[in-house]
Amino acid sequence: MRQSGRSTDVDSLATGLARDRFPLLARTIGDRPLHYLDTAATSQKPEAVLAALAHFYRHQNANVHRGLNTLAEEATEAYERCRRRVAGWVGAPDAAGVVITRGATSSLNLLAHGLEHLLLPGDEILLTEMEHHANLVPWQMLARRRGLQLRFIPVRDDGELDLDRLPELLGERTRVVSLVHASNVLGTVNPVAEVADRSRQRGILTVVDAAQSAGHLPLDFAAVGADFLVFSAHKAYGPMGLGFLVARPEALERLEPLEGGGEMIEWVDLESSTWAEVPRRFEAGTPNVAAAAAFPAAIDLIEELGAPAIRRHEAAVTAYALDCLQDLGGLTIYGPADSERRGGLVSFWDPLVHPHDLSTILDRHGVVVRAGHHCAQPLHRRLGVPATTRASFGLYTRRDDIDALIEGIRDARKVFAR
Amino acid sequence: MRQSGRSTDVDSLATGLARDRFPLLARTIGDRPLHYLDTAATSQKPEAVLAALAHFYRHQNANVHRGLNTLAEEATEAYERCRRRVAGWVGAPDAAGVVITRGATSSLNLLAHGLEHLLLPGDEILLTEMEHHANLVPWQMLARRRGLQLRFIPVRDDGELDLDRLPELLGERTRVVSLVHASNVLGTVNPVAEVADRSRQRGILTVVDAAQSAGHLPLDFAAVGADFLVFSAHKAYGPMGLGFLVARPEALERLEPLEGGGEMIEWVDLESSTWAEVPRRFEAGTPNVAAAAAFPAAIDLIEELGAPAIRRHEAAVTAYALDCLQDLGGLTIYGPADSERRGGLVSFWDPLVHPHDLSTILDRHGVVVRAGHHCAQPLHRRLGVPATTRASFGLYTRRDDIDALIEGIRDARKVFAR
Amino acid sequence: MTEGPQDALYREVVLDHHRHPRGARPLERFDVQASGKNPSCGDEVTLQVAFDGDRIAAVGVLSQGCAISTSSGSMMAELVVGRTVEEAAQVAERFKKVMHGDDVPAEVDLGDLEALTGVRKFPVRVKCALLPWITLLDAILARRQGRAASDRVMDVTFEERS
Amino acid sequence: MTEGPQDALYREVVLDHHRHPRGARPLERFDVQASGKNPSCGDEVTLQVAFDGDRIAAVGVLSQGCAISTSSGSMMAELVVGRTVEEAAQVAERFKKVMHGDDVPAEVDLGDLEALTGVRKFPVRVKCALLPWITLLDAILARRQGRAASDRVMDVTFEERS
Ligand SMILES: Cc1ncc(COP(=O)(O)O)c(C=O)c1O
Ligand SMILES: Cc1ncc(COP(=O)(O)O)c(C=O)c1O
Repeated sequence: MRQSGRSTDVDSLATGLARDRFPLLARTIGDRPLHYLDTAATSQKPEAVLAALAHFYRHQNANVHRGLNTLAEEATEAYERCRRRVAGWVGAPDAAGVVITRGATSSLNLLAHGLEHLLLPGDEILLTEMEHHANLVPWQMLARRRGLQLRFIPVRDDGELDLDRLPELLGERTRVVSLVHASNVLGTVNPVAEVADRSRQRGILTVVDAAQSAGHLPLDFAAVGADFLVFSAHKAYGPMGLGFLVARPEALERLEPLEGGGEMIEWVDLESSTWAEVPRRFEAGTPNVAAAAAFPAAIDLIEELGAPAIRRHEAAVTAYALDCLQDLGGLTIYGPADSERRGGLVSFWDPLVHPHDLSTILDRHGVVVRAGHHCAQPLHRRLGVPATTRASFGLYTRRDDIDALIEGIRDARKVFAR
Repeated sequence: MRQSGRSTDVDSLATGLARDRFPLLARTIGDRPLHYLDTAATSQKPEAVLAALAHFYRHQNANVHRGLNTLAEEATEAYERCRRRVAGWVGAPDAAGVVITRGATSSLNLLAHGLEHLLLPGDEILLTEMEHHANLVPWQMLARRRGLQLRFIPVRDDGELDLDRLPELLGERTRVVSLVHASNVLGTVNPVAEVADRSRQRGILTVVDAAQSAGHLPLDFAAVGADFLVFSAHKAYGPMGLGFLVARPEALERLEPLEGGGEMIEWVDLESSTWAEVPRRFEAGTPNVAAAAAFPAAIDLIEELGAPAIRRHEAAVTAYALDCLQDLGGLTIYGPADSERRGGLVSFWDPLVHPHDLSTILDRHGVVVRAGHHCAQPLHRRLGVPATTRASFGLYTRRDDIDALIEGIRDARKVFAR
Repeated sequence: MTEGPQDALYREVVLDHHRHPRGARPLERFDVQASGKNPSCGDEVTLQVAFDGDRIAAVGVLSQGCAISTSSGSMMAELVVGRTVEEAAQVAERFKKVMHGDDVPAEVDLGDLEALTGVRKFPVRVKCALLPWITLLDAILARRQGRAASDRVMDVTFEERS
Repeated sequence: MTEGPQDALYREVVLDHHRHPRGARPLERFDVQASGKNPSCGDEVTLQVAFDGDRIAAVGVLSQGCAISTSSGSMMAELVVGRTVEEAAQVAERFKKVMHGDDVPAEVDLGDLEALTGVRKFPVRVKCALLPWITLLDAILARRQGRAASDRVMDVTFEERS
């Protein structure tokens, strides 16, 4: 049941939010204006983030922590400020629980290795059928190393998780539950707080993959009640090469470090070493200080606009897109029908035009979408299609981006109907 | 014996090379001009790298490989161009042998995990006493996981490796030799080609840590004859959050991937997956495309100036610094006396002023050095000091940076002699 | 809503092959069966090849995928049946070179395949166009080695460029 | 060569403590021995504390490190001998707060320690200044728990701010 749609426009639908602060959106593809509908793959960056990045390299560039001088201290402060800002932004109780990584994928691999020593052969890890490969393959590798069983919460035909199965899936041997907050294919927003709550009652650790929700949905680590939360900066209007693992410091204490090297140690002998405190223990080597220095500018923007306003805007764009795609007819649209129950993206299958052909033709219209399995091959097998076309939205997306998408699909259908 | 020195100035000593292209070098510390002598920790970035970074984010920002549109294709091309440029620059036989990582530390951890399945309890790994923690701790972790023995090539009192010990250290069970090309404390340039040659004869894999040599010494992977070579972009005038593992593609084939996720897979089922071809197999998740797009601008600069000219310049700066420090009297200066046998840095111990006090006082002079163990605690124990002060140089370093350092040391001594 | 840009890639010849793919039926009798997959998009092709001595007598092209891969497979069926194995391999090699943007003598005639060269801009789509041809080369290799079947998964970034 | 900048940090009082450290000798008799290390720079301090009921009767401060840590240890020897354990702990806590840049009532008198507040700009150096004091708190804790020794390694980034 569609609740909102063309009729429930919020004001921002026509203009996007803060769109003029994103320089790349002014570019063209051939002679067409760009319509960027691939924010779920990576978001565009506001001017303020680029300025902060340039400022760092022009004025503060130095390595962190090891320095006893003004420059290194400014760089260290910029780096640690990012940690504090992220903690405050996502509602983490303590900045010492925020590990700075190179992205969500690295955060999840850090976890899958870090928990290994706590698990025994036969233990179970519960995932879902809608996971991105980043929240699947690291656990498969762990399962193989350690002789574990993977279990999966099924996806219902309406795109929601079948949580009725949860009691039977949360078994005696279940040690970890890891699930996506907002699916990068279905859009489904999962009830992560509920899952975390039911897991905690049984002493099971919960991991939330917030790669698609950070910067898009209001996020509150403490309220979710999970043990670990991961996301990438680059999908939340920040720079590439930066991500986070958020936890309580005590939870981090339980993890073994994955990478060894400088900065993560305390005492090093030739034969053995001891680790530094958390979170430094997980940050071997020179971090991406420049990216960390720049990301707070993205958080500033998100907080300036307000997470609820961004959410309302993306829901309005999604409702409009769902309506328009529905009107085209003949498409299979995946995920919840209600835009309130989903993040800012729509994936679909057009039996008349293969997703690859569609995305090539859309490119001629200046419309950037993604076609493929979106790093979720098992989910696509569940859906029964080799690939889908995905349009995904950000705070800057506006009605004419969707209109151009629809026009492009019409054109593609014309081409293939000739 | 000092070969060069104040008398053998090259022309560039007075001006530095291309110094005006590095915007940060124009900043001040308090009311003093900056004298940046910490390039071994991280180099400053030329304008062209910053411009390339900004250009990427303003015009090409997209995720790579998965895209079927102009934008994603431009981003992919920028990313793959970096791989090709690095291959060409370091003399790698095939771009498919270049893995893009987040830094030298990550590259070394990738190796230490990737080789694990080839090693048996009791096998030996040969390192040196002068390794950076990044080339020590990952092997310690591997040794503990796998029951291996670590062996170490000793450092002689003149700062050179004691290669006379090599025949006895390269034993029956030695499987891997990993050593630094240019020491980040002693400056020593190790004869890596010779070590690689002697290892290869016994079927032992050789890893070269080129973190301090890439961008500073001429580098030729094929000529070195090692199996693996690692370095970070940020020490070679490139952006942070980017590094490389260079090998022949066949050598990469032997490694197991460390991280799982998107892009590194071929087919993914819920229970198991197969890996993509090398090098993609080792690049799980969204890479730092922006940094990769920008790094070739640093290579351009290095090639424009010419690796031999950069080397000559850094050797001249080093000779000048060695002379001046020697003239001060009372200092213990570490590493080879001959500037031709060392990279562009000098570490020393002043019994009159603790390194931390010295670096604080130098900061008031605008002079940025590093004080501490430089992520080489075992080497410092070998040297018998808790910490050293290190001045390190780049292509932009010039005589007045060294003069300011000397003036600062004099001032510190005056303070402590009061 | 304005008219979409005239599309240089989806020319009539391509669409015609896509809509009416030649050789798109299983063979009753064949010597080699080779299949290829492109995991990045799910394109799959299975080739059945019947040889008559040194010549390709018949090809069955069973495609599942986008218009580029199905039309490329269809064009292949038209181009190679009746040719010697040597000639077919040459066409495949030339097409690979052209699609990879390498210099190829102008006199090389690729027939309808020329219409597919517009995808060179998108390496992922180049894979689509090449999938049937690389699978054909696999079939030829299998024949030479006396095998009856072959299987291959294509990689997106680093393909066999040799 | 010009004269160096007048250094606000290395004031005469600091240098005097550094050159002539108070209490820098092993005690013949002590109740608790506590040591602390700062791995990032190699600073080490070993404290020997003799108690007289609730009071600190004597302190031996065996420092190895930079001028900031040795002078801070020397100032400590001057400040805490003769005070109650409670008073000494209060000075330590206040000094920690001041060094971390927290607001502290102006009336709090830290004596010579005020001269060390110039290092607040450099957290690594803050560690140097705090090392003897945090080690003292460890010694007091050990005393309360009836232990005779304690050992601690300080972390650079996330120290005990509570
Ligand atoms: C010799 C050596 N190896 C490895 C590293 C680690 O490099 P990164 O911190 O960029 O990973 C460094 C830099 O500190 C180094 O000097
Ligand atoms: C749901 C989800 N999880 C994890 C990831 C991995 O993020 P990254 O590639 O930035 O590591 C993505 C992004 O593709 C995602 O959509």
